[in-house]
Amino acid sequence: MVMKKFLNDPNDLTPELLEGYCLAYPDKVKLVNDKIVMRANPKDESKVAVVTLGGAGHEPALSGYVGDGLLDASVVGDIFAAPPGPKVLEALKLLNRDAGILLIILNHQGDVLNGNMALDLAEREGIKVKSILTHEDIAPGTAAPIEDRRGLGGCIPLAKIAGAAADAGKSLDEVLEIAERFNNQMATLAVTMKTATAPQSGEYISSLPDDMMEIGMGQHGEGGGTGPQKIMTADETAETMVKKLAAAIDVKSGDQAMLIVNGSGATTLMEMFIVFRKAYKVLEEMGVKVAISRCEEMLTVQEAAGFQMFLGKVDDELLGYLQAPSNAPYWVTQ
Amino acid sequence: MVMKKFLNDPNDLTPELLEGYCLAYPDKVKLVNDKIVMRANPKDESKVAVVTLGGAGHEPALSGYVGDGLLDASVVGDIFAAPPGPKVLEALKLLNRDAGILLIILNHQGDVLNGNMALDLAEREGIKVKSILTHEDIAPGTAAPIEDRRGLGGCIPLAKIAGAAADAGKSLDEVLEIAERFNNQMATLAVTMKTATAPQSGEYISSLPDDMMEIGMGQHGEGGGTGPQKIMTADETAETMVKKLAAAIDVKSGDQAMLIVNGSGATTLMEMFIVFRKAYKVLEEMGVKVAISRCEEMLTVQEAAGFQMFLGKVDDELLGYLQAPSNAPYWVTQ
Amino acid sequence: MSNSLTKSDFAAKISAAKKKIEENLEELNKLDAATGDGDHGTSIKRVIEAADTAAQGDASFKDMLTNVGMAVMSVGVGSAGPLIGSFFMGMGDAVDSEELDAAQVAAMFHAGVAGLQKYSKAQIGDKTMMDAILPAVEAMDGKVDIPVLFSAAAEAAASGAEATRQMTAKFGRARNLGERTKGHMDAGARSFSLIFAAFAEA
Amino acid sequence: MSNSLTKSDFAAKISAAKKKIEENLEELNKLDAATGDGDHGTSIKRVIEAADTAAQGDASFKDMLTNVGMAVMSVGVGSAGPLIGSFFMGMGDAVDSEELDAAQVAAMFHAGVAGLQKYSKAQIGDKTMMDAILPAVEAMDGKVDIPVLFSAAAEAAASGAEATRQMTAKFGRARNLGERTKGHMDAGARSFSLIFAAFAEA
Ligand SMILES: Nc1ncnc2c1ncn2[C@@H]1O[C@H](COP(=O)(O)OP(=O)(O)O)[C@@H](O)[C@H]1O
Ligand SMILES: Nc1ncnc2c1ncn2[C@@H]1O[C@H](COP(=O)(O)OP(=O)(O)O)[C@@H](O)[C@H]1O
Ligand SMILES: [Mg+2]
Ligand SMILES: [Mg+2]
Ligand SMILES: [Mg+2]
Ligand SMILES: [Mg+2]
Repeated sequence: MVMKKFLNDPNDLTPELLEGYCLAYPDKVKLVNDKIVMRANPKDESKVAVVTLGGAGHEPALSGYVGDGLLDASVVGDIFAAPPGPKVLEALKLLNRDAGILLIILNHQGDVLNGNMALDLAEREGIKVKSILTHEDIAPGTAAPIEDRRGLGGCIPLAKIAGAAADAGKSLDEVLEIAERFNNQMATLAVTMKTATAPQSGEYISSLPDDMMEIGMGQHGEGGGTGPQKIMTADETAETMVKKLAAAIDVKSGDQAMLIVNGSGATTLMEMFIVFRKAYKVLEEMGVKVAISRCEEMLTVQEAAGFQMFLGKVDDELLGYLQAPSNAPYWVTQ
Repeated sequence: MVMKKFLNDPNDLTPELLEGYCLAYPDKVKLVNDKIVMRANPKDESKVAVVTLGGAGHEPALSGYVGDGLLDASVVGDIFAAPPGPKVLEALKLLNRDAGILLIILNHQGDVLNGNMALDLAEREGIKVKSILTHEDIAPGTAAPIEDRRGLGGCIPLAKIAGAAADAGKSLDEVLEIAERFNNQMATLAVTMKTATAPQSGEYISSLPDDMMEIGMGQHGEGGGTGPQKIMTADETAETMVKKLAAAIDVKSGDQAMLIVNGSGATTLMEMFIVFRKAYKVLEEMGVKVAISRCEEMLTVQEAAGFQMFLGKVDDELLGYLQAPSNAPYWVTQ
Repeated sequence: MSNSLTKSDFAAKISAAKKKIEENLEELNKLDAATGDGDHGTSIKRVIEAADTAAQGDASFKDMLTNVGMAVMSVGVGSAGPLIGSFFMGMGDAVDSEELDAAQVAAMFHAGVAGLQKYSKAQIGDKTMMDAILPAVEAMDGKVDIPVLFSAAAEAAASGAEATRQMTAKFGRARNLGERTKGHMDAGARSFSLIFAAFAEA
Repeated sequence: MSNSLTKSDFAAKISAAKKKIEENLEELNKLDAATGDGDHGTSIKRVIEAADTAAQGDASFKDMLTNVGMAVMSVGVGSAGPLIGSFFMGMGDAVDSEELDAAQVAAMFHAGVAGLQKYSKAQIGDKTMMDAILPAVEAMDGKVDIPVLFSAAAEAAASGAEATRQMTAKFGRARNLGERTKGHMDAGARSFSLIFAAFAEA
């Protein structure tokens, strides 16, 4: 079957999308060495740089979050594939500075292997770099071993916090400490209604019967969830998910939180607002204050229908970083 | 068949989505009289207010563009249906001021009928209001009667310009003159690969064979295009569309333009970047400078696959308004 | 039924129309799906329900019509609200007593058409509700017997709606489909053939 | 083939492996689709092509292996790059001459496994490429004849891959599917059974 996508040669997907992206926002981002998206206006070398890596195909993540107050660079792999360790090393070399670099790695084996290889290589070259591993997926339960807890969209608010702290002049250890604090009190859960097509092959990634949805699917359509279940209403879905998230990070009455409904691709913003509404109300009943929120497509899975719901506990310092000015193409704060 | 959407009672769609939206961005927008989205921080009454109206189901349009530097209010109808004239009148009454109000009406019969009715009623009440009709669809050709040229996503950059001019203190006549200038030099063309489901009924809106796309479909899946054609590559699609747009507004070497690729719903940002890339290059070859651009979902058609390509000629004044600070949830400029 | 039309007679006709529209909801949505966006059944149902509710109060006949008009306009279903709302509002302009004879009923409907035409430029042959409404109201002219008047209107509306099958849409969403609308009956015309049929039966 | 292995012998084996992988591309993608994301065929093809290209230059045997390792690591295909890259890099650590006897070949592959194990904690039974690689390398021990060494390795890799059908995945994307992976052969193990088969045939 012909794919219902606007594409040229499938082999050119990643270079073309990166070129288009940087042409669309040339005052904010530029493409370096083919696969490294960097700020168009690099910040002062006296400040810690924040870098991440990950496969393409999840737009706007991750490169959409490169910009003032957020990431300094994103190292991009092919569709759904981690970039090679040597490419990550190139970015670390470009940003090498006495203040140091924080490398954000999402817990997916390819990202971890290539990220760790880059860290090994960087160490040999005397580059000052520390890493943080996001693994906030709660689908396998919070007691599950770290290997089972994938890094989902939570890397984005975490990058916002790290980026803002770095831009504010915090040291590498401080940035890491602040980001780790958030890392330990954030959680994401995904739900899928329709799986997507892999844009290179045109093959469906996994599948779901017509009247089924699945909570807990990974962001490449791989499983990990509770298995297919009958489609629930928006309110039931939101309530089920937000309660699991709240339990996972143990938010309680009086706490402040960040709530994100992050669309997977085909799910409309209309639906996301309806889901957000219920999740907000459940938290409100629990006495949890939603202090900051976003409802949009942040980390997508091609044209999959579904969303990731994110909940993170915040204190005034974390909230300050989340609200700080930023000028990445897909996260602008005045 | 069960709809693959997160919904509750289909009758509550619009109130629920509006409530969710305003809960997600409470520092920016608030819901008044059930169906009117207004700025959370109203601007000074000495300045012209800018208002628009339209059906829900196109999120983030139109209410996503209410905020500082952009719209003062959006009057929302049910899914794909214009709000009633008396509801539009309510918004005009709430914003009544000596400086006057500009009402932006998209050229769709329901919007025009209800907008005109509101204008009639407002006139009787002595409210100072003028209107502007957007009709930048070039699918039927630029020589077609105005009734055939629908108002598509171009209303959003136009609202940005009007909002920025109003916030800058321009008079109603000046705001209208500036907005009309842009109105006369902007053009949009839509392309559809997959049609969407109407969220109340679960029915497909129109349909397209598996290997077909259609250029020129309206934003509710109604026709108006050149008929179904074989799916083209991203580059062919972009080139065909941008050339038609450039011819329609007669941009020439040395001109500056705004270029937008506005996703319809299921089409990925990845694809939009690839399309943007080619459109940019075609303009570049023509000597046209893309001075400002956006690549994102602005005015959607549920989970339709496709996009609207927008091209507008800009001068330094218009560009200044497009780049001016704004703080609407879905269009933030520092 | 006596040979005069009171407010409550007309309210009863509106109730009958509501019932008929509800019975034919699916068909109307399907007709609109073929040439528009598939919501006309749902829209006209909401319009006629709003009209029915507004017709119940104890206002004068004239005010009842104005109330119905405003209620319909406020329904918020795209084009149908303002169009049909101005039809009822217009009717109100011509009514000044509580009991109308056949000539006054015809005059009331003509005034409705005048109200509607303030907002719609559609003519006979443009494949809209006008193709049912205009012949129906024409057919009322010269009638002295009210049941006969309504039967004539119903018949004219039915054949007017039938005739839209051969037409190319010139208004509304269907306009964008142009020639492709041929062969489908217009949804709005079908609604008014149902409404006038109910008026005749009630 | 003589009873020693030179750089060009090994380069020829890599070329043969490339050919075999290309012939089985579809099958490998399908296997990965059942338990992962369906790209393993495409990935391993790019890996082995990069290895083949890097094996051509006129470096020493040792440097050739390091070059192959770096080239494979730079391919950018998710997990396969660093895993297989460190396998070849590791091999390079054990090679110091231009002609290896059977014991040295076995040592080279053991060093490859050591390199790989710096990055992978997967054991026999975890349903990964390790289930083909580890038995294949074990089977090389004690062999004196190089063709016999490679045949034994190929046989062990094939039955190791076959055995993955009964296993539950513990690593990679497949891990998320847990019990649902049972019944499918692991794609990476199948790749290495093909690669060792090609090594034996060339
Ligand atoms: N300008 C017009 N004048 C009269 N009737 C119209 C006009 N435009 C549309 N109609 C009628 O409205 C019907 C469609 O109504 P409906 O589906 O409720 O509205 P919408 O087009 O907003 O979805 C058409 O079938 C046609 O009969
Ligand atoms: N930690 C690991 N150690 C060894 N082999 C692994 C490991 N993780 C995955 N594999 C192998 O990799 C194969 C999948 O490769 P591939 O599809 O190319 O990578 P990806 O999972 O990044 O899409 C699996 O079939 C398995 O054999
Ligand atoms: Mg989308
Ligand atoms: Mg409608
Ligand atoms: Mg309709
Ligand atoms: Mg794979």
